[in-house]
Amino acid sequence: MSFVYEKLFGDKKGMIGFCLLAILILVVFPLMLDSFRLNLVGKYLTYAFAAVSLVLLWGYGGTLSLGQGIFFGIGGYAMAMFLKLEASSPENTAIQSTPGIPDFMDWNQITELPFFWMPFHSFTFTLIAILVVPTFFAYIIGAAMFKRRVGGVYFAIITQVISVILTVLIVGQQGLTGGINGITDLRTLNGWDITSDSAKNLFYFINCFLLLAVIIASRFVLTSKFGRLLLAMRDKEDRVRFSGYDVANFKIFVFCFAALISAVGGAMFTLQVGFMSPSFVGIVPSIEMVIFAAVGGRMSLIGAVYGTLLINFGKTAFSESFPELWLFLMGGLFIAVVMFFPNGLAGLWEDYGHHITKHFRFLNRFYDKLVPASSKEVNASNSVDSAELEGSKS
Amino acid sequence: MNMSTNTDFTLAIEDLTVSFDGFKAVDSLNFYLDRNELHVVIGPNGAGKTTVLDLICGKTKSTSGSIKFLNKELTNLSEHEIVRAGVGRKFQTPSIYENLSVMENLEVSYPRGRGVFGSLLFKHDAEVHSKIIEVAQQIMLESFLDTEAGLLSHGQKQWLEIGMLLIQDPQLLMLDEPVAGMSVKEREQTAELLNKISKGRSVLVIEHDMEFVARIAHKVTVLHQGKILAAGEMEEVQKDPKVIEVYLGH
Amino acid sequence: MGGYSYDELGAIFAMQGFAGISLFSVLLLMALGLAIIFGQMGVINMAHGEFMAAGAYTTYLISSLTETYIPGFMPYYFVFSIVAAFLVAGVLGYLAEFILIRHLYKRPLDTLLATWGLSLIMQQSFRSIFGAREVSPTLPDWLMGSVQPTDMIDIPINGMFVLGLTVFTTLAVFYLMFKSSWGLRVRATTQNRVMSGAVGINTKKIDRYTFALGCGIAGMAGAAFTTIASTGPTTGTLYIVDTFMVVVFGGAASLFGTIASAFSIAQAQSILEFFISGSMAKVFTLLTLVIILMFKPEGLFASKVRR
Amino acid sequence: MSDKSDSRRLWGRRKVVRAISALPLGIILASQLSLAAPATTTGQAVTDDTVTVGILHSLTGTMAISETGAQEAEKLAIKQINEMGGILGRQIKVIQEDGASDWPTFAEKSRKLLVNDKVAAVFGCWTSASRKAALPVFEKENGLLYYPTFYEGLEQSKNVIYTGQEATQQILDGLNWVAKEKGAKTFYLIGSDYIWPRTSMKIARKHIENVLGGKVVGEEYKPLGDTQFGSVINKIRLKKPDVIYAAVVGGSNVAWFKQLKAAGITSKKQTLLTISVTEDEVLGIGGENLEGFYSIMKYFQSQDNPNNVAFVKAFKEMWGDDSVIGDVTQAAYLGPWLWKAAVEKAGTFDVDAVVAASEEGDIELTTAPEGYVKLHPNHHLWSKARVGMWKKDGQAEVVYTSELIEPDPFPEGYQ
Repeated sequence: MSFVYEKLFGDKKGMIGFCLLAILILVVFPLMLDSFRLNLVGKYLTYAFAAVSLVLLWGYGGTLSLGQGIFFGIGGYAMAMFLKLEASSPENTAIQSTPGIPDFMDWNQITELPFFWMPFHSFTFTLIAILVVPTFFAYIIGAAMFKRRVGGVYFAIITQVISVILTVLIVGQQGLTGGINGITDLRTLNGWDITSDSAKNLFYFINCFLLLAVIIASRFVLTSKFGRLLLAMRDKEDRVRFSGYDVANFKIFVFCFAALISAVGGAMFTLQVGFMSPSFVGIVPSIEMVIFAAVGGRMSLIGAVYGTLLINFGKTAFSESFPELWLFLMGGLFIAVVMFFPNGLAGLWEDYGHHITKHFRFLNRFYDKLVPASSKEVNASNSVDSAELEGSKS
Repeated sequence: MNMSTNTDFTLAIEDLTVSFDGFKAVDSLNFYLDRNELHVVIGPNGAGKTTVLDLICGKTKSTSGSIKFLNKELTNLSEHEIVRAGVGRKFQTPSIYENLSVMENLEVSYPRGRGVFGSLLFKHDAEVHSKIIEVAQQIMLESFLDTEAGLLSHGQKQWLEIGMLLIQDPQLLMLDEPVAGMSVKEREQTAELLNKISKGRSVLVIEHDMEFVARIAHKVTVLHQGKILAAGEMEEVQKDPKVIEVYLGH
Repeated sequence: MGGYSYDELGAIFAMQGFAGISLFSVLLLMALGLAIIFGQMGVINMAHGEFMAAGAYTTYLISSLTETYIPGFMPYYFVFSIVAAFLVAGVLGYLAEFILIRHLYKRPLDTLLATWGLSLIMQQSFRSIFGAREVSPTLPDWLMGSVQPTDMIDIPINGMFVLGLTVFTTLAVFYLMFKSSWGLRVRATTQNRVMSGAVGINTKKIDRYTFALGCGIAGMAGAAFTTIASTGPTTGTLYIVDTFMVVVFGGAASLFGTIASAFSIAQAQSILEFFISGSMAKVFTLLTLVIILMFKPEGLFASKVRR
Repeated sequence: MSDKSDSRRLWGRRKVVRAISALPLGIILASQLSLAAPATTTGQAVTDDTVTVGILHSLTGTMAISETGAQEAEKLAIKQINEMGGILGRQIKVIQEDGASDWPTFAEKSRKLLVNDKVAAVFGCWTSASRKAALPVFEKENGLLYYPTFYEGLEQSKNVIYTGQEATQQILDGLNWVAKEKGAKTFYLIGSDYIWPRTSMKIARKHIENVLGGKVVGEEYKPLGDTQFGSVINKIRLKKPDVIYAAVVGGSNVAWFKQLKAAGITSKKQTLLTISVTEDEVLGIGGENLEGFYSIMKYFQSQDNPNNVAFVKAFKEMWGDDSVIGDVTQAAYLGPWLWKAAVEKAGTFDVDAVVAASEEGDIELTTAPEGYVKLHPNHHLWSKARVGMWKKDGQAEVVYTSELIEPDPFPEGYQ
């Protein structure tokens, strides 16, 4: 029991951080915020998937992807295609020249559903596609690049270019993709109204649970030997290679895993926001995702969530009152994070967090009960958070 | 040398050449290494010593020639395959994971869970633990297991890297300047360590410190401009006029 | 191509050739500054496009001032505005290096983020100073219009102007980097910072001026582009991906590679565009580049070095 | 796999999901659900002496350039209405939100305006993408949006009043004019690559081929933001069309006209008709690069009717002497006035009643700067098409004015 527990939560600080996050998004937000704001937070939390994926890929793996929007977009589009097909039943689209196909296809003189849309009639297929397609795509990109030892800056730029290609393609092939408007007007999921408040609330909680699950899964990866190898590779790639590891495979795996996580976020985004468009695939959203992770602390999974929330709250609040100042603030924040707080919010938490955590005695007691004293010592060195600290010193 | 005895060698390098844009860093090199042999390669800067190690462990690809390790051709294997075949290599500057503890450094090098999924499910069990302790004792770091590797002294870092190779139990151990930056006492300890670990495997060392070479070497090869200038016992080599000229001539 | 005379086809061929060369000069001029900053210094300057915009706005400002105060000077102001654009962008670059970049040389991926932040700040500054609308300097008449070597061929003058400027800048950069003692010091610093410092090169100064030079060239490019395109607060973002592609594809450290890469990308793009639609031409060009880079990650002309 | 079996299985699964999430969160969910009473706009932000409306445009981001004029015009109209005593005796209060050129933000802010601020109407959106994103929100919350931009049509929502032209209103008469006046037979179509140019070109092509008996010799789309037109210009030279018909937008637009001029393709040699240049765009392109080319719009700032003279004067007084007024700006100005007329006719701010009043087809504005406009039951405006020839100073000379054209967002034979 305690071994599994350690695997998933790390040490005491990690556990407390996780619990606080869970309490915040599962209890505090739903109680404090009205339905509109809660839905907003839900949308922000879908970006957090991408931010968490970047903690794995960039913070630990040392590989910066400027193309997480690609996978966020693929996940989102897959979900949107399913919902759009449902919204385009022959009855709903009777006024079109070709009823039964999405409206934008009809406007573009397409008279038959394209073959790659066909399988998206099935919800099961869609769910599988959301998981498999981005992973596979990441595998192709990753295998091509990492096997040839393309990394660092080159990887960042190439993934950025791929996201540009995808955006131009989606916009240019509007008959097949909905173009720049994206896939809009999504209303029901198997007959169930997804625009209702109850649906939005339910999606919010599903989203939270998925996000927490993703964090736990990521912790599992990071606390395993795999996680230590990632850190090791980041610092001394050759040493890992000459210790008998096929470095490329590890990078490919973490890239695929990050793609999968982002895609889940994308799919949840479509469900909660009600549409998907190429503006979530391109350069700007992809870089913003990196910023979320950077502000949260690139070595902290939980920090990534807070970073995402902080920036997006800031964006909404500032753009309401001082739209002129927002870009200055955002730009300044990037620079400040890079120059003064390279460990982001998580770094501040490490430095000052104990002042706060001591107030949460009940969590301490809970932790002490779960984990017998002896096992703490053995596993202390394995914890994510100690690695976070160490990694940040480099 | 008799070609028919090739099969007995741990390492057999034949006709090995590598050129960078026409410059031959290693030129038709032939070199053989026996089991249980501790062989030191010396030579002036730019002689191609490190390049030879790079070629053996796959870091650099040869232009022509063959490298056979236990009769297995290495030239077309990738780095990790060469390591898995039983070749370990220590770099010139200590290459360890400074952010991880000594324990973790050794654990990461432990030859199990080398695949992606293997590493995800890898468990630090009793077998792993006892092996780590054993190696740590050999490299004189058993009381530093929980120390962050970056905090070790330079000499200790060199030992740690040797330990990270030892834990994989390689048949061929290649050490690039293992005593660089060490104190006199540490050198002595290292010489002892090398003598100990050369039992049951072959060790190839690149070193500048002649005193140290004399203390450990079974055989010495002098490399100059990518070619072998002289080879044999340390004493013979030291008397070789060609060698003297290369070392003192400039 | 039925229905066209040989003369016509010949004329189109010539003009299409010029379209390719014109695009080449645009790409090269954009990429030269980045080739110095990214290729020689290893700094990923995501604000490169904004330095170009700074040059373009400088031109606009000088144009407005000239028009208001010394209208007689209008035909000539453009040449001066290019110099001014170089200086303004150069000074901005100098400041950026001093405040920001110099702390980040060891962390290339972090420079990417910091310069992205810088680009946001610059965009908003443009918007606050010049307004959200696109602006356009009044161009002297001699820059607009075309020359007609034959009846059927029109060669745009602004295209030739950009081409000329590109050739001049390229030669100047080559001279500076490979013939001058300053260039030697820059290259030495790039290759071994510690060693260069030890032999008495003021590496900090070298870094600062190199970065300023790259930004200055970007500013010049921005000024030149006011003749062919628009200037707005977010203009810079339009160029950044293309610029990086040119530099990376050419092999980051090689100036010659940058030229070759700009040439091949420009020709591919303009020929493709003649036969298929603009969007798909862009997709195909970028996709081809990505695929080639996957097979040859070091780019077209990387020098072989022992690592 | 048939839809039915699929949906049944999902039902089962969803129940499970629901049940699981309901266990620990039952209380929270329940409180949420009970809070979420059906939103009707009868609970609008209307007091005895004020009524609140929303303005929703991009103040930041790439679209801020275009949307500035629209929100300025809306504020002007609201100010004028307030000076006249407001609507139904109530002064209009404005809550302005920034769409930030980001489509979900438009949806989000629409929801905020409707649900939190309970505004009686919203004037806003500019791009089709932002409208498409916000539309479901307006339909769900039963809000009312006045949308100012000329657009591709193919839409008619109960909750939107379209004060700009749909595609056929803008395109057909201009094409007729050019065919008649210039005897044009061959056309080259070029646009930015997104839905509005593509839809517009589709309609144009059908009209050229089926009605005018002309020929489309080329059709070209450039990626948004692209600034290189060398190859396209060469293609045009090769095809020698009588008319270039253009719908290039944004930064590309500037590059397109500058490069045309540089390539020697000027109005002396070539007729060019564009549907994407208003006075706003001319600022960036430069009048000298457009001289002699034609735009089809419903409004030009130079129109010299008394309505327009007063409007231009008021606009410059409020927003500065160097402001220019484009087609969309004028269309945005109509929004508050049309709303006022409909509200006064309905005698209430209730959205259903206002929409019903609007759909009767007799709401008209005789004071519109563009001239007379009338609201069609299909939520679009009857309006005239005008062809303007650009002059060096950035203003257009209106060379042709059509009759009032009936809006037809779903044109038969053009789809």
